[in-house]
Amino acid sequence: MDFDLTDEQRLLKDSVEKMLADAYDFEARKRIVASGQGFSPEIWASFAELGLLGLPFAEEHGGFGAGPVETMIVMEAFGGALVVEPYLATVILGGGLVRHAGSPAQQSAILPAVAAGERRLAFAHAERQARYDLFDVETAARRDGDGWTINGRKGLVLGGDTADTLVVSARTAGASRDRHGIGLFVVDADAPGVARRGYPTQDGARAAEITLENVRVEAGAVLGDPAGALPVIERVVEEAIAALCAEAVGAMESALASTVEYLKTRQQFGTPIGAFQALQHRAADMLVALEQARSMALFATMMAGAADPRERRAAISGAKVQVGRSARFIGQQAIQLHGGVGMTMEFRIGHVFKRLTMIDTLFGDADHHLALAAEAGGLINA
Amino acid sequence: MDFDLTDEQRLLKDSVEKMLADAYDFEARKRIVASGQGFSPEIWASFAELGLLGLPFAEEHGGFGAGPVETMIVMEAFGGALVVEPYLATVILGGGLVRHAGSPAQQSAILPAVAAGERRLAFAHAERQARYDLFDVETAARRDGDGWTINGRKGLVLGGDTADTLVVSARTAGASRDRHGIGLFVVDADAPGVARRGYPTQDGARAAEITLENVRVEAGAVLGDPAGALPVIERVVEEAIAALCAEAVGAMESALASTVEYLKTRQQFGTPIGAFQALQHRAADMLVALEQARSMALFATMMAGAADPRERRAAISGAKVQVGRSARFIGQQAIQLHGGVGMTMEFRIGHVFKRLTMIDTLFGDADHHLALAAEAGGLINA
Amino acid sequence: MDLRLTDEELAFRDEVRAFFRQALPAGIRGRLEAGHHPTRDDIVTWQRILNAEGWAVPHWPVEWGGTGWSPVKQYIFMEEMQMAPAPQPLQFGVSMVGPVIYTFGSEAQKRRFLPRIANIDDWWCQGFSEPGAGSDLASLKTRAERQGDVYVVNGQKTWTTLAQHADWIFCLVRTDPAAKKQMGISFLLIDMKTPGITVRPIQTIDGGCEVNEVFFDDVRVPAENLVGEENKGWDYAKFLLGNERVGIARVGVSKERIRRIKQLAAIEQAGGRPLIEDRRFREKLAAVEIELKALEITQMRVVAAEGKRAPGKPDPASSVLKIKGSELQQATTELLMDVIGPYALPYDPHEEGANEEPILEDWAATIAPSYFNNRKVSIYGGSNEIQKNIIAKAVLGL
Amino acid sequence: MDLRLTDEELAFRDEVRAFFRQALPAGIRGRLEAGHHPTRDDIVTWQRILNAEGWAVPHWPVEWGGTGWSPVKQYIFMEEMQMAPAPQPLQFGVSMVGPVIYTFGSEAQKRRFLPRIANIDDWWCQGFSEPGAGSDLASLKTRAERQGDVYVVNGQKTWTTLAQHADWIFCLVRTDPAAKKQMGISFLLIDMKTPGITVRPIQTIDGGCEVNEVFFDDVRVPAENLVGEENKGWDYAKFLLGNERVGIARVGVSKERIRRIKQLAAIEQAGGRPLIEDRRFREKLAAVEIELKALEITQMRVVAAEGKRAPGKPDPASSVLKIKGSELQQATTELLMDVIGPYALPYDPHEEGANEEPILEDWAATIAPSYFNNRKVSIYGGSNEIQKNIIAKAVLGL
Repeated sequence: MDFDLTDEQRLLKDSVEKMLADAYDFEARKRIVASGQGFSPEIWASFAELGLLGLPFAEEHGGFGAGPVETMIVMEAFGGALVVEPYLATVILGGGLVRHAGSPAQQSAILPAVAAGERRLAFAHAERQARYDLFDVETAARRDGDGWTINGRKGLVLGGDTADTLVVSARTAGASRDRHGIGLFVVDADAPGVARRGYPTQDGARAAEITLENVRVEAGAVLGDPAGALPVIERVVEEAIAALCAEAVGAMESALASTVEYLKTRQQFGTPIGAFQALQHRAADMLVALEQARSMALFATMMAGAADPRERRAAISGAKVQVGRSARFIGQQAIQLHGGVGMTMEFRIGHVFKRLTMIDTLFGDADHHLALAAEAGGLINA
Repeated sequence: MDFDLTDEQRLLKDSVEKMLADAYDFEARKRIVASGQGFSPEIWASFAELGLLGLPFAEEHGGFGAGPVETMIVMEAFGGALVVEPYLATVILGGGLVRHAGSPAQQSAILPAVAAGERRLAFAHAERQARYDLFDVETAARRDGDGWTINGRKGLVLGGDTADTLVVSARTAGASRDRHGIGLFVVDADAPGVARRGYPTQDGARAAEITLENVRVEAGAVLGDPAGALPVIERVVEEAIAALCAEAVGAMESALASTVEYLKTRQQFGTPIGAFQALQHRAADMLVALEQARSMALFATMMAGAADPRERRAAISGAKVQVGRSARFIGQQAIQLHGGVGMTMEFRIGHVFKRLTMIDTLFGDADHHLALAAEAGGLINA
Repeated sequence: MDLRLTDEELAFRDEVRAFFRQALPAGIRGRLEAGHHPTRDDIVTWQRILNAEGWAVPHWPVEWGGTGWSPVKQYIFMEEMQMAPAPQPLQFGVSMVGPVIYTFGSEAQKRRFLPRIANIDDWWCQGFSEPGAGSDLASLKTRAERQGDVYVVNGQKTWTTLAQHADWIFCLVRTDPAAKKQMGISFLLIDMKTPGITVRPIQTIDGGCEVNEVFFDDVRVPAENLVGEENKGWDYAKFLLGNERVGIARVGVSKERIRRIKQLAAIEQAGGRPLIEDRRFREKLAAVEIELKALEITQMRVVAAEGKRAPGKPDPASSVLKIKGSELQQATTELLMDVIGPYALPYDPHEEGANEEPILEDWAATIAPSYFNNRKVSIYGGSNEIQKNIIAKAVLGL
Repeated sequence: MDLRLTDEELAFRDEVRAFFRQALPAGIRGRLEAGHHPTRDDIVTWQRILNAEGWAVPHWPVEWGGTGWSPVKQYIFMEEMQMAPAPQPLQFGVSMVGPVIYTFGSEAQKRRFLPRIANIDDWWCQGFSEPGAGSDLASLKTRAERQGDVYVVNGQKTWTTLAQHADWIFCLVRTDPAAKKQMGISFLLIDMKTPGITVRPIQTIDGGCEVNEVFFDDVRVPAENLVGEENKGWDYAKFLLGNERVGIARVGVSKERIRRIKQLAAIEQAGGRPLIEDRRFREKLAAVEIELKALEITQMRVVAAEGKRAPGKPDPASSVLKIKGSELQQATTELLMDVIGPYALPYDPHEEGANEEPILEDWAATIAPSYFNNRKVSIYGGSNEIQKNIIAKAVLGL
């Protein structure tokens, strides 16, 4: 048992935090959001330079072969700075699918460009009817000579409007809610038949609804087993959940710090409002919620690669529940304690609140994961 | 819409409250509990004298023909004084079953004696496996010539150890969880084959586990339809729930009053602890919870006799949920704010807390009734 | 004691309901049902329909257009309006400055302003809060200096709701800087077209612009626009804030939202079937319905006791209504978040005349903004923390 | 960074677990599994078994019987003991007065008392709280007046846990009444057999008698029983209370209770099938398990940082452990209430040798009393309100 970072990890943490402190203050973020692109090319280049875009990739693919702790460090810093860039979409989701399911040739074709910051990926998976069920896929891929033809609609594709390459899930067999019969396809975002409707998200990032109409791909576009991709999708989504938990911890830390600062400076009735015991206790409750979430984010990080799928699922779902509940409490209380200014776009805290709200809805909210954790038999071995 | 009491109702309220103030302070209650009988003969006689024991019965049966509002008034006062006497068991449950299901002859034979304080009743219904399902009855009544023979085990019979007459539910047809096939039988508590194991309850009252072994009753002992008693059982239990809600409101009021008093007098750090804002806000939260519960107790009282069974069930279950949740919050916080003394038997508040806890478990806890309320389609008509 | 409406009250409810069904324009109803805020025109249109019917200002004295209804009927009217759903009348006029004027104003002020408020010929806004004076309202700093026939006003107000549409603002201003806090404050009516007034919109986290900052730079206000006596403004403000709590629970709004939740949860899918069939969701919903039913009865109890209290003396129990009412408004927006699930994500402000197709159904696009926006209800009008202080002190005597 | 135990730590855990399985008498285990408090004999028996193994006081200095284990190993040992479930060692001796004596006591005191504490030859209790000094401990009034070779003690202590069994009590007493609050307090060891001491049991709402009042009436205490310096007792008390927080989260106790809940919910019926199959119950249970897992990791973080702190300087994060730990102890007793449902009602104290048959299964009869009793855990040892004050001030700087 050991909670210390290695020297390399500490270096990573320091350099990411320094980069963000220098280049990603609230005003800089506003400009990036206002650009309507969902990212800043300069920031993206800095990510590449720091090695963040290839962090979990093998060295031969321009990466560092880093593990979940390194991802946690980066995501927590991103959460603290409210980074909107499609890092999760490109490196964790898209990159993760290629890394875990792709052939050596596919990996070599895609990952080095991602690591270099020259290619952005997106995972086109969710569909309107599926809610949070990863196996609910109606988009269909039909054998077409050597290749495949894909038809369907995908939604909530994070970073989907500016990605260069999409990884699209589509059904090659079975009925729409079967676990078997799902494949993954690498699709050029500009391929004929791909129509993207990009939009801003509630939390300042970008996503897209994507229609695929007779989109034709070659046989080499399939990642792994064309009818057996669900396990790898689940694995990558679990890694994404662990990453989101870390991001949420960073954002919650920032929410608490901002709230405490406000309590110390805002005067009412001739005294800083932080002198009022009811507000002091609220802040203490926020700290307790944060520490519990931090513990579960650590747990998710440690367990994302665990061998036993039942234990892994319970851990990941448990973490998402705790983080979702803590994030809701901390986000809401941060607004409440900031009073009116918390409700304004001019003040940073409202943006933290919105990001925390959206993290809860990504890949299953707290209720959804509570059901999964209960089905998996809970977290305390009886 | 009208929330005022009539003059008669106000008189009833005043006289019950006066009687309890005179004769039922905490010391008097301690003595009654210590007696091991579960009631004081003098207090019971006072109830009879005030007309409380026949309150809902017809005038021809020595009663007042009073409605649910009068019951609410009495039960709220009982809750405030932590009355342990088996009023619910005798008048609401036993009396209610005879009143609603009995023949004129049965009513004349039983109710006047109850009203006069000469006979106490108990409802032997619950069984260990049934939890909160009223239709889960395994005790069996077999036709035996003109009469019936009853075999089985009943539990949690409120006032069952000192009752003169039991109303026993037993299955005459169907399987153990069928809605059809349940009958009600008037059984002398001393009849051969009836074995009672009386015991104190957590909240200072008395109850019994009862074994019936080849207990033989005449045909005239059946209350109503020998295979169709479930609707009347449900109706009487709904009336009992409404009464318990009112009792809980009285107890919660008393818990809040005691807490506020303690906050005003207990000194720490050189000041009454009621000066601390965190504790002030807790007390305010208790008041909100109390007012919400009071509203739902009123609602249950009004709806206990409503014609539409779906609406009635939703209302009663909704009230039990609200009262259960408010009672838990108020009870727990009352102990917390009293600190150490709240944990002691010498101080009254712990007894209020225990009564509130037990009310939640009687006839279905908050979780159970939330499920029922949801099944009934909720309380807000869409 | 009877919680049910009397036959007469039921008949009244049916009459009101029928009128709303027939008189409320479909476009307005549709926008509100989809979770949008009413537009300025929606509010004006609806207020004039009510005024034509004689129902613009039911709670006012009959001589100024009131209906003479009992508190119960007024409550029914308000509930039915919220559930229609119709736009709420602009509170700053009919519930705030109107009662202050007919209670404390001069005859000239009454004749000049009250009919125009009832018909919303003037759009009013409220100038109370300042950057340094929120919960601690009495520490306000905006100055009004008497110079002959005018007051010269300098200072800043904030959180001024819908000031962008306003013709008039009623302000608390400091007229005696030497006096202590609550003393030395006056209540002034100011024409928004007066030179020296600048309105700056504040964008809120839902993307909307409901609130504003209002700056006063040597704004000259005729002395006849002073309400009541100079330096007595704090009394009028307390009277006004007391009235503000009537209907603060917004039970009708939450009930209407429950209705929408049930409709939409019957459409949205979860686990391959309608969400409404999911037991956890239904129990969560039922729990909110139970609290809401309780609150409705709590509110009816306050309303029923209303006739027995001096006007302008709010029931301290109204703090219970504010706390629970705001919690339930927020809880219903959270249930809507549950309904829409992951599709809360797109920000789709859906401006009329936009080129692009909307991303979401109209009702879906308002859900996340409405959740964000409703965080304000536990902050404004005396935050829930302030309400708990009031309960502790005024009700419990702590 | 690795949350998992190292191979060495795992081996240690297995060794400890195996020993507990073999050495813990079945009767004790059975009573604890059924939710009973351990008896005096249970605690003594078990402590002597541990002492024979050399594991009586792992956290003490090695010269006085400590094991020299790392904080992680101590944590594993404590967790395994709670989960066995074995009686907790008597904290007043091994965790409170013991460390005070070996840190601040005289050589004579160390030699006299420490071995007897480790072997529980002396049963210790704690004389801190007084009727007027609870959260505000420093306002205590019990006097000790120096008269030649003795202190004469007069006053009253309360909430003295298990004083009915005690051979010794360590007390905070006021030795300088002129000094202010924290000043003028001394730390005194008092033999409970000294004339003038009266113990009065206080019955708690679960029906038990864990706590007592202790009265001192001209009790003559040899001056050699003063620990450290006169009037420095407050420092020793702060040191002691810091140590008290170690293990305050009682994660192992809650884990053991979760195990029982799962076992019992597989037996109890709800809706005609085992309660554990009810989805609502399972989700409620899972929610508590998640919080408990989080707390376990939070505790491990505190333990891992333990080695880096000065002794007697508790991590302010230990307030988090106290708050969440007590909430979860209470939540697990509420889950047990859910398990037993209506059968929480009978009060069945189940005295040994009683004539009557028990009403309930042994495990069922302890459920409601345990729920009642556990309300204390958010009150004692610094109430959760005090803990939040500490977090606000010491951690957040408010």
